[in-house]
Order: sequence, then structure tokens, then C-alpha cells
Amino acid sequence: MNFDAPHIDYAGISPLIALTVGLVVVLMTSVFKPLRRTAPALTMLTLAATAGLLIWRWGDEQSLIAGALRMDELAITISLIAIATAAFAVLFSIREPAVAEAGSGEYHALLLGSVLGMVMLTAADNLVTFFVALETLSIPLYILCAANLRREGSLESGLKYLIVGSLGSATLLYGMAFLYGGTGATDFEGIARGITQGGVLGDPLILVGIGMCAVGLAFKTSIAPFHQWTPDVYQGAPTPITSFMAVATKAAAFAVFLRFFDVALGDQGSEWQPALAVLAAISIVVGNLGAIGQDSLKRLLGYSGVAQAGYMLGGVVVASKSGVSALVFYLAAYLFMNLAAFAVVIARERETPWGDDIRALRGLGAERPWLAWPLTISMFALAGFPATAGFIGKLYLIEALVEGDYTWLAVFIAVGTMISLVYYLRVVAAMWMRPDSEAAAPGGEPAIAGAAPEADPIDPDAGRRLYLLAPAVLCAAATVFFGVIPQPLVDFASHAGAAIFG
Amino acid sequence: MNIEWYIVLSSLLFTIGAVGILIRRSPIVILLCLELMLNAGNLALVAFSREVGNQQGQVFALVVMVVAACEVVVGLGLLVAIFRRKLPMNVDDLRELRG
Amino acid sequence: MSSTAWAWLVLLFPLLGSIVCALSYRVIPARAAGAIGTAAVGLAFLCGIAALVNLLGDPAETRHHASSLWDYASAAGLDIKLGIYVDPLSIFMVLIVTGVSTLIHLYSFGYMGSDAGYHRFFSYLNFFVFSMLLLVLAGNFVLLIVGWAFVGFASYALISFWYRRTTATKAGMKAFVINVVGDIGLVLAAFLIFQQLGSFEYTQVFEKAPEVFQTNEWTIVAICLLLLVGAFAKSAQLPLHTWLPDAMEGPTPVSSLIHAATMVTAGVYLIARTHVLFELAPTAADIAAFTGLATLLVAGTIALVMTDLKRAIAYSTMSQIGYMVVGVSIGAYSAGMFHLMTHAFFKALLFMAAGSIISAMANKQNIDEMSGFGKAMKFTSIAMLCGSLALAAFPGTSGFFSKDEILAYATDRGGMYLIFTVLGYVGALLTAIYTFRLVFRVLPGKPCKEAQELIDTGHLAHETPRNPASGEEEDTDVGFPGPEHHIADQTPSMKIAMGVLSVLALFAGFVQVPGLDHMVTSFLEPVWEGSPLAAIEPSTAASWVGLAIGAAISLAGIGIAYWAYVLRPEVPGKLIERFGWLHTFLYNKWYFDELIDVLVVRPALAIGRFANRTFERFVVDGLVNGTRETVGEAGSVVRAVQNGFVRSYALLLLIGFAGLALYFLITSS
Amino acid sequence: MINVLLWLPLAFGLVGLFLPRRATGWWATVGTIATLGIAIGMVAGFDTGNSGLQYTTDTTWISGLGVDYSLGIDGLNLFLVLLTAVVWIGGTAFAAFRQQERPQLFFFLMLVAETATLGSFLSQDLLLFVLFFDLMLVPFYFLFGIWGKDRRPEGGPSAPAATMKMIVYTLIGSLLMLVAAIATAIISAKGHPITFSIQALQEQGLPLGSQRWIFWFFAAAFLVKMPAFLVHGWMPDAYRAAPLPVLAVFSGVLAKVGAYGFLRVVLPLFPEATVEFQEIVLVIAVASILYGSVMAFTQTNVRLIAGYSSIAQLGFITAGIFALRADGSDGAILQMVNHGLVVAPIFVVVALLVERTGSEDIREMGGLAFRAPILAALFLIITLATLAMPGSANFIGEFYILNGLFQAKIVFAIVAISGVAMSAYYALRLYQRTMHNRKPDGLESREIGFRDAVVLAPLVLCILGLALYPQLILHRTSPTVEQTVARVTGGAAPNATLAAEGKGHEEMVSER
Repeated sequence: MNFDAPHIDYAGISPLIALTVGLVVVLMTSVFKPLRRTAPALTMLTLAATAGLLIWRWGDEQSLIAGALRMDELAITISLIAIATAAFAVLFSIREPAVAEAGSGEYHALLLGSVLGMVMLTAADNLVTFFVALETLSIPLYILCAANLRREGSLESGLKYLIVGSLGSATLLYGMAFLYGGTGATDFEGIARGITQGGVLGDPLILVGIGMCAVGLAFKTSIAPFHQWTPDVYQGAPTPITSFMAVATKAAAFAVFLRFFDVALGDQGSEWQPALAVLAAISIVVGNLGAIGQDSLKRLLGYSGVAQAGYMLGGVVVASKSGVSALVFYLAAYLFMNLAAFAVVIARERETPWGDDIRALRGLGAERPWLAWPLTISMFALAGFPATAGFIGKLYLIEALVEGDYTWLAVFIAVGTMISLVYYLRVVAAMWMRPDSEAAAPGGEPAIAGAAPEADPIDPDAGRRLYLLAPAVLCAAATVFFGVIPQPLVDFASHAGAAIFG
Repeated sequence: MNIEWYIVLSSLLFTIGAVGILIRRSPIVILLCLELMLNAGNLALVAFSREVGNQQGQVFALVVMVVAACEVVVGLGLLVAIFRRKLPMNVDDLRELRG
Repeated sequence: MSSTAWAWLVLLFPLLGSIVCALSYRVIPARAAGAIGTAAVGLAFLCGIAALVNLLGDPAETRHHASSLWDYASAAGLDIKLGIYVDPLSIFMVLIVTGVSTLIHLYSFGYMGSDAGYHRFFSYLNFFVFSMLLLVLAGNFVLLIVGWAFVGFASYALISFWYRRTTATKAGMKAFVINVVGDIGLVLAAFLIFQQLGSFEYTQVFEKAPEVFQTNEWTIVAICLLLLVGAFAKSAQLPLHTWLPDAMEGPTPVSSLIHAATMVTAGVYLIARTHVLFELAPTAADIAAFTGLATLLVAGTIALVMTDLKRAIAYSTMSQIGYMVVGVSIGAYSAGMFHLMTHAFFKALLFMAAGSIISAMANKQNIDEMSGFGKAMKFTSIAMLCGSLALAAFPGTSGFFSKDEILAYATDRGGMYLIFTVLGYVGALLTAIYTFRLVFRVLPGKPCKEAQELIDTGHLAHETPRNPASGEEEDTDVGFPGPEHHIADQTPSMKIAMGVLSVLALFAGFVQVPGLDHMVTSFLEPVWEGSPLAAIEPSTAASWVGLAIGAAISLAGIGIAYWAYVLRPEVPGKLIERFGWLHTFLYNKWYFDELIDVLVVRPALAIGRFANRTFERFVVDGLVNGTRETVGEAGSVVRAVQNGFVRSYALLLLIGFAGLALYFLITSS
Repeated sequence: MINVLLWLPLAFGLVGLFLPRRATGWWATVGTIATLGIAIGMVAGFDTGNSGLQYTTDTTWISGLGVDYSLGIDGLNLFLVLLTAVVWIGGTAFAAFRQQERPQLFFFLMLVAETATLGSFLSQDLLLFVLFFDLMLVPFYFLFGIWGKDRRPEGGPSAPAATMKMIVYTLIGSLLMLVAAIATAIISAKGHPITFSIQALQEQGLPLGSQRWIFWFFAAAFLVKMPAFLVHGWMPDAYRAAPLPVLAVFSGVLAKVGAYGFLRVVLPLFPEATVEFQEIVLVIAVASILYGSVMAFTQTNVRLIAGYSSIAQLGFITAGIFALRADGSDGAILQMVNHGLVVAPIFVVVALLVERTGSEDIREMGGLAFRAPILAALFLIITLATLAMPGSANFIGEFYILNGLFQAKIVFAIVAISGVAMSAYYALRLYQRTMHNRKPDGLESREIGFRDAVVLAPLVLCILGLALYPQLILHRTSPTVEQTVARVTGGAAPNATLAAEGKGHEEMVSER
């Protein structure tokens, strides 16, 4: 049988290549002692290069390697978001005990590996690449979560993530198999074709397949009821990794979510839209309820992540240009809001014996306004207060939802936001206002989760170090800036929308 | 021979794997079950590729095997680390993170 | 200058006086403030006369002018100007008000001499005069309401003038709230008038009313009844009268000016002013008349047993206003206004005398403790006598002519209205009795302790002042009752004021003697032009018959009083034993306060308590806390599901998948 | 011009952040005065009799979403803007005279609040309105929470808890309002490019079906903000927690934004729904009047007396608006200004009383007038204005409101008017119990200080001025109001005979 190798457009996949090379180089540094310290710098370099290449590829969208990948604006925008997150994660990782544990080279290499998976995932246009990319994304994260070997929580979170995650991927794979069986194709266009010919109604195989794929994706984007790993893993993992997962994983997973449902299953909207809408509603409710009364900030942010994922899923549900744009905009805003928060959490985690417990924030407003304001802003933004990117994001999403006749979901978002105020404002209150009765006076044993007895040394002025302060302030500033002048971000997002819905 | 049988078998495997994860406490066994589920997927893929008549399924299956291998490696690595920390080899005792 | 211009000046002076007295606090000496206040009102009086002269200059049929300064609140079809309306009626009132006020200011100038709140007092008093003048000069219903409420406030401020007296502040509150009820009546009336006639201006309203309404149509009746609510609240007619006796908590000049001479007669003025409407609603008019009648009898009976000097006089005021209300309601407009005038004179005088005596008693007001002031305070006694004679309608005195004119009219109108004549005379008998009861209790006989001291040393009694109502010791911080007292016999300014009024009380009646002259009637004539009722004119003969009966009754009453309180002083005690139940019933003022307390006050407070203790806590907060708890509960459920068992996570994941798959399969097939 | 007005306070606030502690208060006061200057300038330059928008500015803000940055002034908001400027001076100056912890932050937040409030009055773009409406809460969240009074000693909530209650409660409304606003724009766009401009939406119109639910989403936001009966649950705690200078501006101005929202948004955009739900809203309004009054004369905490009284007052205002007659709405606007002008000084006075008596309970006050006659006099004037004494502008406001209500829905008017009597009682009660009666032993009364007098006197002068010439407001307001109302009642000119019978009017309205 004759075999013709597919034409490979190296310019197209240059970002992937850059990442791969960088990954290898960074890994090598751990071999040669003198180079150990260069790992973070090299990582940043790689990320910068990739970002540059991605921006270079901006505009000429095309499918690469026989339709395995599709480097369009959607892919590029979301990849950029993921890379930015990674860059911040690298900054956060400086002086992170977990790095020492795992070895700087390995740690950063794994980080890059995960990024590689994400970039691939955003561009995945084929079940195979989809699956491979997803695993490339996840497997390094399993390790990174457990990176802080000295801490039980870290290991536990790693194992939990591994088990549930693999279960998720297994389900996804099985679903893919069914889809393939039902349509005889693995590339999205092919699947779309196959379904439209066969008609989705007839074939339970395809339906179950869709269901399973939905589960797999919902799992990665931590949509309830597939969210339960989120709080545990967020809390257990080293905080820089948590911040990375919180934003980047979500972004990448949503990218493929969009591609898979809006492209491959676009014509069957009426079939799956209600289902996803219900999922969105559930996770809005569950996420917001779960976050109430959490003392661990990372856990709180985890639950809030679930709720936010619910909001974002709305963008997928409506399957429209404005839906995609809204989602991408929200992801970008989410990047700023969340990372500002995490930067402060990390700082306090290293400064106080309280770890990521909310008590670590007491009196921050009076003593350390430069830490307090970013966290305050990010909390208000996450709660969707005006004059923050969060407000515009919600506005954008709700507008898309109402346009798509999903007003009831919009109302759900509103209701969810109300509930969310309870815990977001509790954080703000802890920083600015006299301690309330339930957050009793300092004393008592340090929080278990954040810093266990065997935990990391305290660095009293971590919060003054530029690599934490700058990101915090920068992200907060961006949050406000894009809340007041959102136009640039809106344009950025609308490109992504155009990529899928011409 | 008819495709249905393959599907039935693979779904059996999948179910066994899933049930295994639900009822067994030992992380190692759970890893095995995960493998089982992935292989269920593989079986389905290969079977379908025969039925559909293109090779994509088989290629997919090969890829999956690699991925599965990676997963197991990571999993076992974690178990070793846990063992080193003298933590219980029982997923039910790993519930410091909850609530 | 036109009469309206003068009228504006009439308004201006008291207002200025009030402001100056208020601001000059701590700047100019007290006496100066008093002088300014008195002068301001005096000027107002002069301007009033000027306006009168101007008005008389016009031909009778054009003796009404409207004038307005600026658009007060005109939008959306409501057209409310800051306008006044000058006609004989308003000028008549202006003259009475300013005239009596001037004298009372003069009196207060002396009486309040030692009070720390001197500036405040005169500022309030001037403000009252301004308000009262605004009320009578107002050119539309809105401005009328403004003046109406202003006098209400002034009365409140002066009743609770000695504001450390809890009884005084309570009384003030009572007066104010009841008067607000009256205001509401007026406001609603105004709305209804606007709805029907589309204007608030007197001129237009009175013009259009006859065209728009047929007689006794429900709207016009409603309007009149609402107006009556206002009138009765202000003029202390049943059942809105309970504030007036309590209002005696205020300084005596206040009682004399506001709660006898001027403000309380505003209701009478209102009915006269809107007689056009009332003639279209005879039902309402009759209701008014009968209420007046009831009031005059009820008040008369109560006055018989009151032992508090001022309160007794207050009840007699109520009863006299009853006469006026009857008068203006049955159509004896001029007679009613005439009685209003004479009453202003002799009642103001009586209060002044009472104030003088109370000062001598070191603020004790109980007549049981008084006696023998006839010797002690000659001038005061004479004044009191003049006032009493007039009040008791002693032949020849002012009260004699004015009261009987009303009754004569009633007789002449005949039919049902004879009731008013008959019961009116009964009331007259009561009046004579209770008036001279006071006289005979206070003036003759063996001088009481205070009187004796006065005779011997010429000094007034000085004991620690106590609140006559509650008996608690007075807080002299706010000047009450001042370091020393002032009595007419020793204070020229008071003397002058009382002297003038005594003369008026005795002889003012001669301006209108049946058959001889009728100044008041002829002056007010133009106001009632075109009114059939005003046209009714009892014949001179009839009037004289009435006068004769009146004279007889008055003399009889005085006689009875003399017999009961001088010849046979034990009789009253006997009667009280004999008719104890009646006495208690009257002594408790027919239990009106208790009635209102049960019907209005308690329910309101009960509702308040319910709202506060129950509703707010369980419903309103329940709404909030309930939601909060539900959310909290749900949150703990979520956290409970998050139990840390990785296998349960896996289970939930698979369940979720099952659900999803099920959904797809169901919807598709 | 209008932009300066809007952003000037914020600018001053930002600068103030970097000034030394002592200077910030004065700086902030200067800022508010400057703002007032501009506002006065605008009132002076306002073209009376023109019912349309003036001083407009309109530029695209977010093109993709159809949101514009468009501001403008007309009869509806002209004097509310002025009120905001005036009241804020009072609050800021009063605070500046006193020691604050972290003054920079305090005054920064005060000025942010002013900008946000002005924004919600000025914005002519529905979404911009919603944005500012929510933004207003943020500074007050901090002001109440940080500088608030902790009530736990007396069994109440802590300041943060009370504040949280308020924020969540009020945001419930505003978030639903956000959804409703977007729905309005999209539904009425009918596929055309979306716009949030209130004028444009007005012309596009909305099907009654969607009007129904959108109306209630908006109503929820506004009623909670006022607050109205049954949704006032946040008020008592928040009012007891709030620092008094802040409470003065909060209760003086923010409550009005809700009522203003009805006039600016609900009546023009959802006319049919407005007519349909007129009675329901009136019931709520009248209930607020009665309930607020009853509560006001049973309370003993001076803050709460004022708080509940403003529930009653806002009830009047709402009733006036939903009389759906020009006179009612005219009165409503006048009354908004009046109430702002009386309630703000009341809280200033309350602050002074608390300083003198060390208590907030009227049972522990009394007899203050003797040593503080000037304070007493000022307070007396304020009290009389509060109880809508005829002759005060408040009376004219209520007179117009009730007249409108009387001609439109006579029954409601008669019930509502009983609130007037009650207001007389609770207002005088507050005055008497504090200023009059026996002075409790050991209570030290003293005259109002010069600085506080400087704060209080101008406000009282405003009250007196308006009392003499309410026409000042009515004259400029009525053209716009008549236009707005006419749009609801279908151009029926407001005059007396229009509602010869309350019932006839009802039918005439419900036809549309």
C-alpha cells in the first residue's frame, strides 16, 4: 500500500517546536550543576519566544499536518492567555519550596510540558491530537501538584488529581471511540459531516459519545458535578501551580470545548445546548455555595473557580460569535483577577504562619495597602462589581446569553453573583475591617492546609519582593484598566469569535 | 463476526474498571482499573476502525497505549513518594483535604 | 396706597418683629425686644386701619381686592400664588386680631417681665400674629392652610413655652397633632375643590361653585364637612376640643390671645369665609350648627365644676365659640362675627385678670384656695367683673347684644332653628352661673393667705413654684415662673391693656343695637351679597323681645350663682353629694380624653408595638435571615458532599456521566 | 463641563490620597465646594422650559456591546445633581472637623461616592446608569464597614456584618437590574445593532410581555435601594452601624437614586407595564408610608427614627411618581430634594446630640435647648420641614404628590395622608424628647460650635429658601416631567377635570 507523508508546515507549528526545544533545554539544565539557577530565566525565554511566534502567526489561520491542528485566532488568543499565566506562575515559583523539592529544572520543564499540551489543545482539530494534548497537559500537572513532597497535602492532591483525572480521560477516550465509531472520522469536520449524514438522533452510539466527551471536558474545566477534585487539588498543590491550573487549564480546556461543541457538533446545537446550560447552572450554584464559609483562601478560590467556570460555560452554550468572544474576554479578565489574588495569597503564605488561611489577611489594609488593594480589586472584580474587567466580562456573557435566548441562565449568573458576594466580601472585610467575632483574635494553631507543621520557612517580607508585588499590582491595574477602557480586550476577544463563526 | 460483541466486551471492561475504582481502596489496584478502562477504549477504537474501514482508530489506539504508559509511570511514582512519607497505602485514609 | 398694599404691610410688620426679636437674642436687652414686638403689632394695627379707610373709600360692591406677590408653586395645572384677598371680612378680622394682640403684647410686656425667655416669647407671639393675619388675609386655600398650620405651630410653641414642664410639652404635642388632623381635613377639602373647580383661588372658587354644584350634591357636602374638620380642630368644637383645656399650660397671655381671643375663632372665620359653599350644602351647615350647639352645652356644663381657674375660663371659651359656630352656620354671619369680636374683648380681659390673680397666688390656679381678692387687688377685680358681666351677657354689656343677636336670628329663621334659640338660652343661663361662680369664689369673702399678705405687705407670695397640674417642682432654668410675679395693680402696662379692654367689654356692644345702629352688619354686608340667608333680618321688635329674655336669663343666672356661692355656700357641696355621679361625670369632662385615648392613641401605639416587636423581627428580618440561613445550609451540604474520599468523587463523576448520557438518550428518542 | 462635574470629586479624591493626614479633610471639602460651584453654574445656565436634555455628551464606550458614555441634564436630574453637591459638602465638611482614622482613605472614598452618585444621576445610557448605580455601593461598603459602629456590645451586629447585609441586599436588586437592562436593549433592538441609550430605547419600545418581568427586575432594584416596605430589612442594622457624616449623605442622596430611577428608566421605557402595575406599586408605597411612620414613633434610637421616617418619605415620593400625573411626579422630584435637604442635617444634628449626651437613645436625652438655643432653633426648623409643615417646601412637595394621587387614585391618597399626621407626631417627638422636657441629671448640654454651625446653617438656609420659593424647582422640573408622564398616560394633558372621578381616570389609563 502506498503511503504519502502529510505536508508539515513548520512555520505553523513553530510555537510548538519552540516550546518543545525549550522544554528539553530547561530539563538539561538540571543535569549540569552551574546551569541550575538559569532554569527560570530559560523558561521565561521559551515562553516569550513562543508568545512571539504565536503573535507572528496571527492572521493567517490554516489547518496543519493534515488537519490535526488548526492555528487560528481562537487558538492563538487562548494560547497567549495560557502562556501569560505560565509566565506569572514562573515568577510565583521563585523561592517556592516545591521547586527545591522537585528540582528547578524538572519543575520548570514540567511546567513547559503542560504549556505545550495547552497550546496543542487550543489548536486541536482532531480527536487524536485532542486526546494527546489533553494528556500532555494533565500528566505534568499531576506531578507538579505533588511536587512539594514534604507536604502530605501536596502528595494527596497529586494522587487524587491523578486518579480522578485519569478516570475523566478514560471516559473521554471511550466517548471519542464511540464518536469515531459513529461517524468513522476523528477530525472535527469529518465528525460534523458524519453526524449530519447519519443524523444524531438515530445513533445512541454518538449520543453516548457526546455525553462522555462532555464529561471529560467538564472535568477539565471543573464544571459541577465533575468539579470535586478542584477544591482539594487547588488547596493541596503548591500555590504557584494552583494559580497556573486555575487559569491556564481552564482556558485551554474551554478552547477545545468551544471547538469541539461549536464546530464538530455545531449543527446539533439544540441537542446538547440545554444539557450544557443545566450543567452551567448547577456549577454556578454549587461553586458559590461551596465557597461560603471556607477559611482556606486557595480552597475558596477553587470553589469560586467552579462558579466562574459555570458563568463561562454560558459562552459555549449559546454557540454564537458573541458567545465565543464573551468567553475569551472573560478568560482574559479571569487571568488578571485571579492572578492578582494568587500573588497576594502566596505572599501572605510565605509571610505568616497562617498559610493560606483567611486569618493571614487580617489588618492587611492598614499595614500593607500595596498587597491589600490588589486582592481587594480582584475580589470585587470576581464579584463582578463595576469599573472592573469582571463587570464587563459578565456584561458581555449576559448579553451573549440573552441574545441566544438563554435569559434564564443569565438570571442564574446574577443570582450566583449575589451568593458569591458573601465570601468575596468576607475576604475584603478580613483585610480592611475590625476582626469579626467568627474570625477570632490571632492565636490558635496555624492552619493545617497551607503550611503544615513541617512546613516551609517564613519569609517576613515576601510581600515586598518585586516578583510577587509587581504581578499583583500589574494584574490589579489591568483589571481596573480593562474595566474602564475595555475596548482593546473586546477587540482581542472578538477575533477569536470570528475564527469559529466567520 | 459481528461488531456488537466487541462493543459489549469493551463496555464490560470499562464497567469493570469503573467499578474497580469505586470499590477498591488500594491505589495500585485503582491504577490497574484505570488501565483497564483505557484499554476498553482501545478495544473499541480498534474494533470500530475495522468496521469503519480506516486506520485512524488503530493509530489512535497506539497513541493511547503510550499515554496510558505515561499515566501509570506517574501514578507509580506518586505511590513511591507516598510510601516514602510513610503515608497509608489506602486512598480512603488520604482525606486531609476535604470540606 | 391701595388697601392691598396696606394689607401686605399688615403682614410684614409682625413678621419682621418676630425675626428681629429672635435674632436680637443676646444682642439687645429683653425689654427692648418686648417694645419692638409690641410696636410691630401696633404698627400692623395702624396699617389695618389704613386698609380699612381705603376699603371704605371704594363703592360697596367693589370692596374686595386680590393681590399676589409671586408664583409660589405653579406647575402641572396647579396655580398657587402668594396672594392675599382683602374684603370687609378679612379687614374686620385683621382689626380684631391686631387690636387685641397689641393690648395683649402690652400686657405681656409687663406680665412676662421676669421671664428668661423674654425674646423667645415675643418672637413667638409676633410670629403668631403674623400667622393669624396670613390666615385671615390669604387669597387662596393653600395659603389659608399655610396660615392655618402656622398658627397651629405658634400655639404649640407657646403652649410648651416653658419646655421643661413635661405637662406643657405634652399639651403642646396634643394641640399640634389635633390641629394637624384639622389641617389634613382642609388639605383634602382643597384637593376636592381643585378636582371639581380646578382652582384654589377664593375668587374663582366662590364664582364657579354655584354653577358647578347643585344644592346638597355629595361632593359639596363632602367639601364642607372636610372644611369643618379643620374648623372644629382649630376652634375646639366637639369632638376635637380636648386640646384646648390642656393648652392652658401656656403662659396666661398666650391663653388670652391665642386660646381665647383670636386663633380659636379661626374656625368661625373659615365658615364665614366659605359661606358660599356652605349655603350650597345645607346639610353640612346644619351639622356644623348642631355641633356648635352641643359644644356650647357640654362645655358650659363642664365649666360649672372646673376648679382650675384658667381651665374653667377655657371651657367657657369653647362654649362661646359654640355660639359663634351656630351663628355663622345658620346664616347669622354678621351676628356671629359680632359675637366673635365682643368675645375677643371680654374673654381676653378675663384671662388677663385671671393671670393677674394667678400671679398673686404664686401660680396656684385652684379656685378653692382663692378668696377675698376683691380687697387685695381692686383693679384686677374690677376688670374681672367687667369681663364676667360681658360674658354673662349682663344687660347693656357687649356680650348681651352680640349673643342675643344670634339667638334672635335663629328665632326669626324659625322652624327647626327654634331649637337653637331655646337651647341657646339654656346655655346662656349656664354661662351666667359658671361665670359668676368664679367671680363669687375668687373676689368676695375672707382673704386667703396670699391675698392677706398682699393686703398687709403689698408683696406677692413667693413659694417654690409647683406645676399646678402635676404638682412637680418647676424647673426655673427656662424662666418659669421667673424670680418674681407681676400683677396688674402694680404694673402699668398691664393696667393699660386691661383698662382698655374693660371699656370695650362693657360698651363695644353699642356699635350694634337693634333698631338704633348696625355698624358691623352694614360693614360686612358686601361680603354676603347674594346670600339668601344673610338677607334674613329679624325685626327690631323681635330682637328686643329676645334681648329682654336674654336679660332676664342672665340676671337669673347671676342670681342663682349669688345664692349658691355667697348666701348659701354649703349648697354646692350638698349638690355634689346628691348628684355625685353627675359631678364626677362633668368633672372628668364627659370622659372625652379617655374616649380618644381608647379609640385612637392606644390602638396606634399597639400597632406600633406589634410592628416593632413582632412584624419587624419575624417577617422583615425573617426574610433576610431566612435567606441567609438557607444559603448557609445549602453551602454546608455542598461541603459535606466534598468528603475527601477520592472514590466518592469518582462515583459522583460517573453518576454525572450517567445522568448526561440518560438525558441525551431520552431527548433523542 | 458636565464631565468636569462628574469627575472632579474623583480627581480631588485621588490627589487627597497623597496629602498629609491633616490636610485631606480640607482638601476634600474644597473639592466638594468646587463641584457645587459647577453644579450651580449649570443650574444657572439651564434653559428653563426646555424639556429635552442639556449639557449632553455622548461618545461610544464599548462599541462591540453598544454601550455609550452619554451624560445629560434635564428637569428630572437637574436639582438632584445640585442636591448631591450640597449635601456632600455638609457630610464632608462635618467629617473634616473631626478626627478620622486613616483620613486619606476616608475622604477618598467619600469623593468616589460623590462621583458615583453624580454618575448615576447624570448618565443617559441605561448600562452606564446600572454601572454607576452598583458602583455607588463600593465606597459605602468601606465607609460603613471600616468606620462603622460596632453594635455587638448591645446585642446588635458588628459593622462589617451589618454592611455585608446591606450590600448583599441592595445588590440583589441591582444585579437583576443588570440582566433586565441588557434584556431591554436586546429585545427592543429586534436584530438591529444594540444600543443602551435611554432615548433610543424609548423610541424602539418593548413588547408588553417582556415589559412585565423587566419592570419588576428594575422595581426590585429601586425599591430595595429606597428602601420600601418589606425590603427594608437592611436599613436598621446599616443605619445603626454607619458613621453619621456618611449616613447623612447616604440617606440624603442615595435613597433618591431609587426613586429617580423610576422616573428616568421605568416610566419612559416600560409605560404599559407601569400602568398595569400602578396599583401594586402604590400599595407598596402606601404601606411604606404607614409602616415607616408607625415604626418611627415607636423607635427610641435617634438614628432609627430618622431612618424609618425616610422610609415613609420615600413612600410618599414613590406614590407621587406612580400617581402617573404630572403634578404627582413634580411633587416627587421636589420632595426628593426637600427630603435630602432635611434628612442630611437631621443626621448632623443627631451626631451633635450624641456628642453631647453620649447616647443614641432619646430616653436618655432631654432639655438640651436651654444651653443650646441656636442648635435648638436650627433643629426646630429642620423638624418642621421634616413633618412637612405647610409653608415649607416639603409641604408643597407632599401637596403636589397627594393632589396627584388624589385625582388619580383617591383611596390611596386618603390612606396615605394619614401618614402626614403621624409624621407630625414622630418628628415633634424626636425634637421634644431631645431638646425639651426635663434634663437628665449629669447631662451636659452645650451650644453648637462655630464650625458645626457653618455646616448646619447653610443647609437650613437652603430649606428656608426653598420654603419661600419652591417654584424655583417646580418651574424647571415640570416641562420634562409632563413629557415623561404624558408618554405613560398617552399624552393625556394633566389637568383637574381629567380625573373628574378617580375611577374615570383609572379606566382612561388602563385602556392603553
